Amino acid sequence: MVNELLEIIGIFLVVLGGLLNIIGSIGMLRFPSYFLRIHAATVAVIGGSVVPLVGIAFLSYGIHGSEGVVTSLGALGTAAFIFITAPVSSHAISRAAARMRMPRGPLTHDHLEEDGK
Amino acid sequence: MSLKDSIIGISFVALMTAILIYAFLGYPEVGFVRPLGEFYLYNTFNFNEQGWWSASPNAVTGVLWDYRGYDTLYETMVFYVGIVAIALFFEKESSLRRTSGMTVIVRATTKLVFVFILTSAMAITIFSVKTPGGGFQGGSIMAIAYIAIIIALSRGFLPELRMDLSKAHLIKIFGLILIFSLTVIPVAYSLASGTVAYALQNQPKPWSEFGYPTFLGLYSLSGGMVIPIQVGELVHVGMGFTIMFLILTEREGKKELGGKRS
Amino acid sequence: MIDLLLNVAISMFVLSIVFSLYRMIRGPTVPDRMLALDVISYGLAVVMGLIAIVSGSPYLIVISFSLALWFFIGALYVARYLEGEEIGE
Amino acid sequence: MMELIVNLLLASCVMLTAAIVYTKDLLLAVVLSGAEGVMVAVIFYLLLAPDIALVQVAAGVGISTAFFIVGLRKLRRHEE
Repeated sequence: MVNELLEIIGIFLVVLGGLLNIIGSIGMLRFPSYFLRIHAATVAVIGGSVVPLVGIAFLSYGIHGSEGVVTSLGALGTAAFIFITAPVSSHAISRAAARMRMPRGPLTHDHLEEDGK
Repeated sequence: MSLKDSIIGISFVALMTAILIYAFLGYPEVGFVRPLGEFYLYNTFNFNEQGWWSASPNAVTGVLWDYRGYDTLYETMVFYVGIVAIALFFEKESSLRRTSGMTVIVRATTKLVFVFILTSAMAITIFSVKTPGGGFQGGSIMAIAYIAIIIALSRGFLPELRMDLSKAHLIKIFGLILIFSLTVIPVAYSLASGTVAYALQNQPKPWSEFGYPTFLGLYSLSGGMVIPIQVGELVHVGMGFTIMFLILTEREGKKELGGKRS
Repeated sequence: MIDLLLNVAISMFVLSIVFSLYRMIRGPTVPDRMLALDVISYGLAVVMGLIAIVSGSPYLIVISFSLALWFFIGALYVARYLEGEEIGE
Repeated sequence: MMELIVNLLLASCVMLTAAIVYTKDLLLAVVLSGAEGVMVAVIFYLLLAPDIALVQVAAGVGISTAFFIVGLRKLRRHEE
């Protein structure tokens, strides 16, 4: 009973993550400038990788029982690591991009520019 | 790109394609096992044939330690000699000067992640008997931790972690000595006691008195003394990559490169 | 049911990797491509985890962890390079 | 399913290699070769060689990219 519940939660999270990943990559494809694509990439990374990895942790314990504990713990560790470091790497690259004076796209108000003055 | 370059490139690609197609034609079909592979598969973990088995649940570990032990030893030594050569070329007086590094978000996160990465490197190395992984993989992950510190903080942060160029060399030599002594112990034992034992041999054979697993009571757990030798490989490879990165990121000063070392 | 949904999920990730690959080849500047590589790497890490479940061998998850680790360092170094060139140290 | 993914990854390797050959920006070439290393690692994983995949992730994606960028820092970025 508990295992079936875990399987249902896990497969729901995995499919939800797949949907979010497709939405994010369509945004990567369609958005016109770099600083808009960051938003889509955040959806695709946090929603599309951390959520299904948590789902994989549930699913592995639900399907394989105690043999799946290794996969479960590994998936949870990977999810925690991505959750900590993906925003940091995105921050570093976008800061470098702002220093490079890349085209900002449709922007109404630029706080970084004001801060520099 | 001129015509001559195009002709050279196209002929090179055509040659490589021909070689690959020729190699692919001789590839055996799926399901065919060569006699050597059959020997390894039959003798790695076979309860009915314990005279020759290597008692290792992981076939790669069995092959690497039992049948190709000297190969691994000399691979490690070649790696060591390469690092020493790079160090001799580029080593200047190492200035571990503290600079600001990247932004405060990156610095804080890297400090947070450092211990996490070291722990996972140790885990990959120690559990390498059953999982994929091993000394080289764990060592390269251990090098990630120090490379991240060098990139995100600065080189000058390494003394706060009690790490230095000479100290890294010392730890690396310690790993090499660990591997070497583990391979030599059975020979010394057999010479001292007058019995039969083999170097680089972990399987408990009926005619040999000294085998690592039975000697340590690890008969059913692991395929031999892989864990200490993997730990030696871990510190060796991790410190090797750290030294390479530390030397290569040295800021070039006015002085000319290489050559005269006092 | 679970197997069917797992295959559907793998197909979704592969489709999104194809979309990001277009941005990777096409994208005008280096930060665009690093962003696309970000999405591709973490998507492939999830695909590895799903295949570890489908094939039933529980120890294959180690590689997706290692991939996430190395991508962090690569992104940091490219960012450091881009900033350093602009500052001109 | 597995064959489809392997073929897709091989095709993307070919495309990335063509992009590496034709680009003039050396930093871009390094980034693209890192992406190709990721693809090759996943191919090794799908062909059930996880040890080799770990080595490929460490050496092909991480170490070689970092060393290339360290070398690139001492050279010019754009090829003539």
